Parts: sequence; C-alpha cells; structure tokens
Amino acid sequence: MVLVGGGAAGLRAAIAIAQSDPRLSIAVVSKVYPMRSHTVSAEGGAAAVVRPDDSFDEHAYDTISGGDWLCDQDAVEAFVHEAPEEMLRLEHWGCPWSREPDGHIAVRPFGGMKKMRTWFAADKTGFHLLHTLFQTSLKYTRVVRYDECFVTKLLVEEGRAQGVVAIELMSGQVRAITAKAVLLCTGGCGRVFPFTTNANIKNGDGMALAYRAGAPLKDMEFVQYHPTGLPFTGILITEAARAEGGWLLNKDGYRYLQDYNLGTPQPHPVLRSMELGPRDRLSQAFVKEMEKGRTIEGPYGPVVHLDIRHLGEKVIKTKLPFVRELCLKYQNIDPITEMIPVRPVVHYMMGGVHTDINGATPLPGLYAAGEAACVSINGANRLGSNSLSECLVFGARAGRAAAAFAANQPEASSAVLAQAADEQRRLERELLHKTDGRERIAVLREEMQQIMEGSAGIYRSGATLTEAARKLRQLQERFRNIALHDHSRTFNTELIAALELSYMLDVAETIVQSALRREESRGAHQRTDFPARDDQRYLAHSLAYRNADGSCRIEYLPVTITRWPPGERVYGK
Amino acid sequence: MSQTPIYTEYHPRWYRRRTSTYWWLRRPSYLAFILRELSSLFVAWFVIFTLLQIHALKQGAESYQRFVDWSKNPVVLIVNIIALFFVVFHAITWFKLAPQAMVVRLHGKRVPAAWIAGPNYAAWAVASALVAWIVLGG
Amino acid sequence: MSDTITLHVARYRPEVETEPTFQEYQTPCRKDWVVLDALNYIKDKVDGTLSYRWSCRMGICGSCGMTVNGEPKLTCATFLTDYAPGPVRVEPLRNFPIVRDLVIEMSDFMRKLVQVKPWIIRADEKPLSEGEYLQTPEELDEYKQFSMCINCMLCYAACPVYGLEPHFIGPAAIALAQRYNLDSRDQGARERMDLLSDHTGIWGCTFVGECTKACPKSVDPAAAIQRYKLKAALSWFKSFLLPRGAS
Amino acid sequence: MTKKSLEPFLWTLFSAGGVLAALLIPIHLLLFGLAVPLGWAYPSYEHLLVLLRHPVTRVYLVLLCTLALFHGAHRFRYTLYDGLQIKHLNEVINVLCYGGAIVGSVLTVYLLWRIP
Repeated sequence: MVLVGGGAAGLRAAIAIAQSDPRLSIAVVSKVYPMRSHTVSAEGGAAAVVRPDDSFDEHAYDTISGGDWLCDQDAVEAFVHEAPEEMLRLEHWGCPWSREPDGHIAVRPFGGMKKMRTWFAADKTGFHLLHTLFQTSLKYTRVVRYDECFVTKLLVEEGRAQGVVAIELMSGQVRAITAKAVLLCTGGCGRVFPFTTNANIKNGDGMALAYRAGAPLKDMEFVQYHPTGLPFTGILITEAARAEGGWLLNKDGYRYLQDYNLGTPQPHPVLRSMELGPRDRLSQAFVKEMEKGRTIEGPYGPVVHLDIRHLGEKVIKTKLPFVRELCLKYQNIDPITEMIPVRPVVHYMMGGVHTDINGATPLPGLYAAGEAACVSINGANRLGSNSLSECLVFGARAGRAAAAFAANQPEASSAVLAQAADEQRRLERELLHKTDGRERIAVLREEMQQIMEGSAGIYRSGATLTEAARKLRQLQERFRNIALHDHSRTFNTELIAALELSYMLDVAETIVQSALRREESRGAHQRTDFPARDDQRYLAHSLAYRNADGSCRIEYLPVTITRWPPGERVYGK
Repeated sequence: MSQTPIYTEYHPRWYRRRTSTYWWLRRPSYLAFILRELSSLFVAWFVIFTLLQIHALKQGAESYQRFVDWSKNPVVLIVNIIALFFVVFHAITWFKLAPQAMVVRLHGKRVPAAWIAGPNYAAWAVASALVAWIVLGG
Repeated sequence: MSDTITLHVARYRPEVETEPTFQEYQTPCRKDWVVLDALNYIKDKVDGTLSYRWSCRMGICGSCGMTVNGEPKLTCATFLTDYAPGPVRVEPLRNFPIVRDLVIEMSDFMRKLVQVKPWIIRADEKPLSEGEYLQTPEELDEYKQFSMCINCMLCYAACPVYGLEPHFIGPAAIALAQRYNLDSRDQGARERMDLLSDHTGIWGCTFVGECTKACPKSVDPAAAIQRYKLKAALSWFKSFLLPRGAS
Repeated sequence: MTKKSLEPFLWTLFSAGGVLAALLIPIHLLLFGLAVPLGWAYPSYEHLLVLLRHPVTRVYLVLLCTLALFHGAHRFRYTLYDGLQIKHLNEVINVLCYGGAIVGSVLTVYLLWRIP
C-alpha cells in the first residue's frame, strides 16, 4: 500500500490499514514531514453529533442545505453516522479535546450548524488532531514513512494503479515505490490562487496526479472563499472577531454591508445580519465594493478594514487573544489601536478527485480521501468544521477499502519499473539538466494566480472564464520553456517548485473548465451571467477528464438524493 | 512493495559543525549559565573557609584571632568578595528557576510563577536575618 | 516603508563546497514582512537556487526554523523591521548537520520522537462504545502546555547540551514524553522511564533554560525536564525503600 | 528502572544543597568573609564558641557543609563536561568531584564531632 500525503486523512488511513490487514506493509509518502502537513493549521473544530438534543439527520440536513444540495446524500449519511466514532477514537488516542467541567467532551456552535456539535481543542484543533494522529501512527512499525519524498507520477499498468514515482528531496534520488493500491491524501490546491489561507505545500499535487493518470476531478468549480483573511499572508481572522462586534469598513469608514441587503447597522452585533451574514454573501459584497472603487488600495491589492478597536483592549485581550496574537506576530499590527486590513481569501476546495463513498476512484487501485478527494459531502459549499471530520471518516474508509482491494491483487508487474525508469529519465532530461529555459517559475505562478483570481474568483462569467482558459493554455506552453538554475540533486526546491507549478496549472485548468461549463450559480460558484440556481440542468456533479492531447473534457454525473429533496437555501430569516 | 536500493551517489555530504570549546562565549545567556555553574567552586570555597573557621574556633581564642587576621589578608578578602558575588548569583538564579521546576496548585489552578518566587525571596531574607541575629549575639 | 535591507544568507552546496559560505542579497524591507518573506523574495525574484523549508507561514507547521542573527527563530514570525537597518544574518539551525543552504538534517530528532513513545499507553483499552475517557479541564491543564510543541526544533538549536552530546534526547522529546506521562488517560509512565532517566535523558540536562527561551509556543521544555527529575528522584527513593517496588 | 543509577540520588543531594546554599551561604560569607575582617561586626570569640557547641548548630553546619559540597561537586562535574568538553574523562571527573565531596563531608563531621 502506498499512501501519498501525511495529513489527517493520510495518517488516519495508515492506521486504519495497519489495524485491518496485518500482512500489508504501508508506505506513507509525503513531501514534508507529516507533522508539517496543512491539517496543522485548522483552528475551529471538527463536527460530530454528540449531544442528546442533536441528531444525525440534523447534521446531515445542515450539511446538505449548506452545500446547496450538491451533496451526495448517501455519503453525507455515512459521514454523519461515523463521525462521532472517529472523534471518540481520537479521544482514545490522546487528542486533547476541550472539556466540560465534569470531564465530558465540550462542543461549540459553528457557522451553518444549527446545533452545538463542533468538537474543539481550544483554537488549535487541527494542530492537536494532526499531532495525535502522527504520534499514534509512530506506534505502528509497519507504517514506513517516506518523508520529504515528492511524488511525480502515478504508475498505472494493466488498467490499475500500481505505485508511484517519487523524488527523495534529501538525495535527489528518483525512486519507484510499487504497491497493490495507492491512496491520495494530498490536500487541496489553495495555492492556485494568490490570496489563500492555505500553506505553501497545497498545490493540488494529488489532484493533478490522478487527473493525469486518467481519473476525473469532480466539482472543481467550487472554491470556498473566507471573507476575512489578511492580505499577502492569507492568515485567517476568525469569524469570532465579527461575532464579538467587529465592523467591516470601506475606505470611507462606512459599514458597507448595509448596501447589500444584509440588514441595517446596529451598534451591537445581531446574528445573521451585517457582519454576521453568511460567508459567501460577505465575500461577494467585497467584490461589489471593489467594483465601486470603495475599497482601500493596499500594497497587496484592495482591502477593507476589519475594525475591532471600539471593542476595547479588555475585550480584545480576553475574547480575541488569538486574533491579536496573529496580527502582532505575523502582520505587525496591533488591533487594539489599528484597523486590520482584510479581504476574502481562498480557503478550501470543495472539489477533488472523484471517489465513491469508500474513497475509490474510477481507476482501479486508486483511492483518495480528505480535501484532495471529492466524496461529495461538501457539495457546492462546505460547512465549517466538517472537513476535519471528513478527513477522519473517509481517511479510515478509504484506507480499509484500499486494503481490501490490495489483498486480492497480484504483485506489481515488471512493466511498472520500466515506466518508473522512463519517468526518471524524463525528470532528469526535462528539468534537472535543463539549461535553456527563459521563463521564471515565480512569474508564471503569479500570472496563473492573477488569472484565477480575476476570472475564476468569487464571481465568474462566461467571458472571463473563456479568457482565463485561453491564458492558462498559454501558460502551459510557456511552462515548457521554464528556466531552472538549480541543478543540484540535494534538496532542490526549485525543481519541486517547477513540478508543483505544473500540477497547479493542470488543476487551474480543470477549475476554469468546470466553472465555464456550469451555467448557473450555486453555493460558492457564482456566475454573473447565470445568477440563479438551475436544478433542471445542473443538479449534477461535473467531472473533469484529461483528454489525450492534454485538454480538459467535462462530463456530468447526477447527484445522489436520498431523503432531502432540493430546497431553498434560506439564511437570515 | 519494493524499492530501488539507495545509491551512495545520491547521498549528500552533510556539513557538521563542531561545537567550539568556547561555545559559552557565543551568547550572553550561555556565559551567564557558565558563570552560574562556576558558582559551584565558590560554594566549595565557602565550605573550606568555614571548616578552617571551625577548626580555629576549636583551637582557642588566639587561634581564632589568627584566622580573623588571615581573613583580613587582601587576597582572601578579594576571594571572599568574588565568592559572595557568585553565591548571590547562584541564589538569584536558583530562586528564579524554582517556579519552573515545581508546580503548585490551589483549587485546581496553577499558582503563578511570581507566587512561588516571592516566598523564596522572603525565605531568603528571613533566613539571612535569623543567621545574622544569632551570630551577632541575639 | 519600502526601504531595502541586506541579508547575509548562509549557503552550502554539498556538490561543490566543503563548508558553508555567506551570500549577500538586497531585499525590500516592509513593515509586514518577516524574514521568510525576504527569503521568498530572493527565491522568486533573485536566486532560485536558494533552498530552505517553509509551509504555513503562520507559526504552526514548524518548518521554517533558522538562525537569525545568532538566535534560533521561526522565520515566519520574525520581522525584518526588528533588524533594520540590517544586515540580517540568516543561517540554518545550529546543532544539526547541514544538508544544503538553510536545510538541516532532522532524522535524529525524528528517531528521538519515536523513542519516547508519544502515544497513549494503557493496560486496558476502553471500548469506543463506552464513550470517552473523562478528563476534567484541570486534568487537561496538567499536560496541555506540553502538548503545544510544534516540533520546530528551535529548542534543540538553543540547547548547548544537545550541541555537545548528540545522544541527549533533548528538550522537545522529553517534553512530549511528559505530555503523555501527565495525561490522565495514559498509563505508560513506567515504560518511558528507563529511557528518560538514562544519562542521555533528563540527567543530561543542566538546566541552561535556553530551550524555554527559544520556544515560540511557550511549551517550557526546561520545566518538563526539571519536574521529571523530581519525579524520578522520588521514585528512586521509593524503590530504594520498597525494593519490591509496588509503585 | 532496570539498573539502579545513582543519578537521582546525586541530583537530590545537589538540589537540597542548592536550596541551602542559596538561602544561607550569602549571609555566612557576608558575615565572616566581609563584615568581620573589615571590622563591621564584632561577634566575640566566646559567643561563637557557645554557638558552635550547641548541638543544633552542629547539625546545621554538618547539613549545610555536606550538602553544599555535594551540590558543588555535582554542578562542577557538569561544568567540566560541558565547559571544557571533557566528558570522555568522566570517570576521573566523578572520582575527583564526588570524592572531594565525600572527603570534605567526613572532615566536617569529624571536626564538629570533636568539639571540646
């Protein structure tokens, strides 16, 4: 078994496999040490029904309506049923969940959830969850880690995935790691956009690997923006800043949200009104404000101000210490005396490698879980705190399914090794020894990010997307002429950056093509030329396939509806 | 699962720095550490000095007077001044680090470091006063 | 605001050099820029061959630890303006072998992490169906601080004992062991004791205290070690008095 | 613990000595190392002898001196290890440091035992 990615989903899967089939040896291949994985950055919590006043059906309904009915309801049902057990397992493994005075698990409310069901470990839930998983995985000696190994190719032979080719960063050695099944848990692709809460490592690697190997990417047009991120760094300023009474101000110091049908400004925060409106609406209002020229021009593009100064030093220090810490430590701003520049930033990818309810992709032997995958529980818009639970539930499911698949497979065929040798030659010829390129990696990457932000951002239209698709093809061409100055085998991060860029270009293309074809507005996908939801034509998942010539083909797959027929998505009433 | 063997060709040469013998000069905090550790020599010196004093006391008044005269010798005096500096440094660092080494809980809440350091200094003052009072003829 | 600052960045290219050298770069110096931003500026705009690790840029992944003007720092939380007018000297973390430029070799640390058995050890596992292990906020508070370690290894870089004695298990790993020892759900303290009370464990520590000063997450590994010494001493006397050692 | 190491015991002596040294040595040194020779204080010989003969004083001095010696020995041992990087000589160092402390302790007890 090969697992690519050592975040929450990957490690959960590794442990699941180690527990389920004692004959399998498990390789966890990760381009960073697993505890560096981006799961570590998650703050708020992980959702799972635990209170007696809550029910699976309510969690399912919140998730499905939050996802604008693009969720596969059978997957959601499996998810909400298994989430509590996974949370509990984490508790047994030592996760320091926050507690009630009597020693029971504490839960908190969260955006879009009608009941309190978000388990949390202070405001560092992802960090604790990842470290608990990582430390627990150390117990299993059959889990062999390939740390800092960057996967460049999926090995597919006889119609099934049989391993990966990876570069070991430390030595530059290209290795073939053959396997009876491959599970991709590489996370999302926020770095395709210029402003993102995502870490530098989130380049859609697994999505691109699967896509190139012939597996389709599902619902790639759905990209979640969080309304208040710091510009440049993309560090997230939590919703709590607004819940405590923070204001969003434009360049005139005006609470502009009142112009966007979000209520009238009151001195004190009112739930579901003004600054406490839904995330997508707030992000959309920002764009409108920008078009009116009422945003503030900062060194990294337009921003608005999040003003919490009026809350006073005491409230800020006691209720929002982490907001202040982030501002002070990473942005050099003190929110007690200064306004915080914020803008909507890309936060999460609803889409990903198409899998069924067990994490299996259409390509035999290939599995995916976590943000890299799209099991379709998030639909068109993910609810906060569902993603960590998703990593655990579907990490475990995919791990078990992949192990079951692997148990009945023959050893990898020798043709696979020949393929790996080809890949090694390609890497050396095209990248490591390349001396004639002229295009800078960072320039291409920036252009790609600007194209995506400008054309496939919060609002899209047929015209901007068509233009974006054309420009991305140009970038693909220019990428062939990439300049690489680093020819060292030892920790060659330039080479990795080039490979990551090539992945991101592929992923960007699937986002743009999927968005272009979906002529409706749903959840995070807002088309200015098609502002309404269209269940007639688009109550369906988009599947992006890669054609033989490298272009992208979109197909559709109906949404699985079990008990909750599509309805109106009502907020604020 | 199989893998190709690791070639030495690909093994990078790591550069290892040897820690300098004078590593403790590199940073003020390291130097402070070494000075703190060197207080051990002056603690030992104090014991020797005290044993000499006890011995002299036992031998009689004259002998004790000789000891006092000897302690007026500038060299001995300077050594004692330096020793005093070091043991005071030891005391301060010791009390400062004490809260780190022990956790005191009251009503389930951890007592702040200052609450542990404070009584330490108070105890120091009381012990010193007591010794001085007894010795100086209380 | 958009002044410039000079960076002296340590370079080491193992294929062509036998020891590290310094290279000078000019980068912008903005109010909101950290040292890592300057390195990214260099990598993107000036010299693509510079190698270093980084990821989250919000001080939680632990990748970007380096030596900045002699101090171990997370470069994502170290502002350039604090070093203005410069120059800023950026080197790899001390006490580790250097692989390339600012990248250090950390498998020794990873091995030590495993050695301290950082997972819940129990004599009897409670089935999931019986729910969670109860743990009051006070019991959580008992070990919480030691669970905040992000494995950035700044404490190892700051620790002179680790520099002198590479076998020393070191601050973060011992703090992690204490994190589990103090967890009310764990029963593995005895299993961890042999390793920890070795001379390469807690007794190697001379309480320099630099690990705690270097720690960006206020974990206070020095305290973890001291408290463990106290505990080990107590259990030594106990086992001496009660050779059969029921406790 | 599988094999009995003396380290916890030595560390306990070190710590106990550290506390006593911190609390008491400064005032002792100030009085007898500075105040008396510089003539700031005049404790009479007779007074000191009476004090010294008191059993509590003897126990006090034995504890202070022996623990201070073990404190110093333990700390100096590590100073030699780290400051001079001569850990390979650890057997010699151990014998010198703790040997010195033991000799000093025996001497202390002997001196205070034999007070007329």
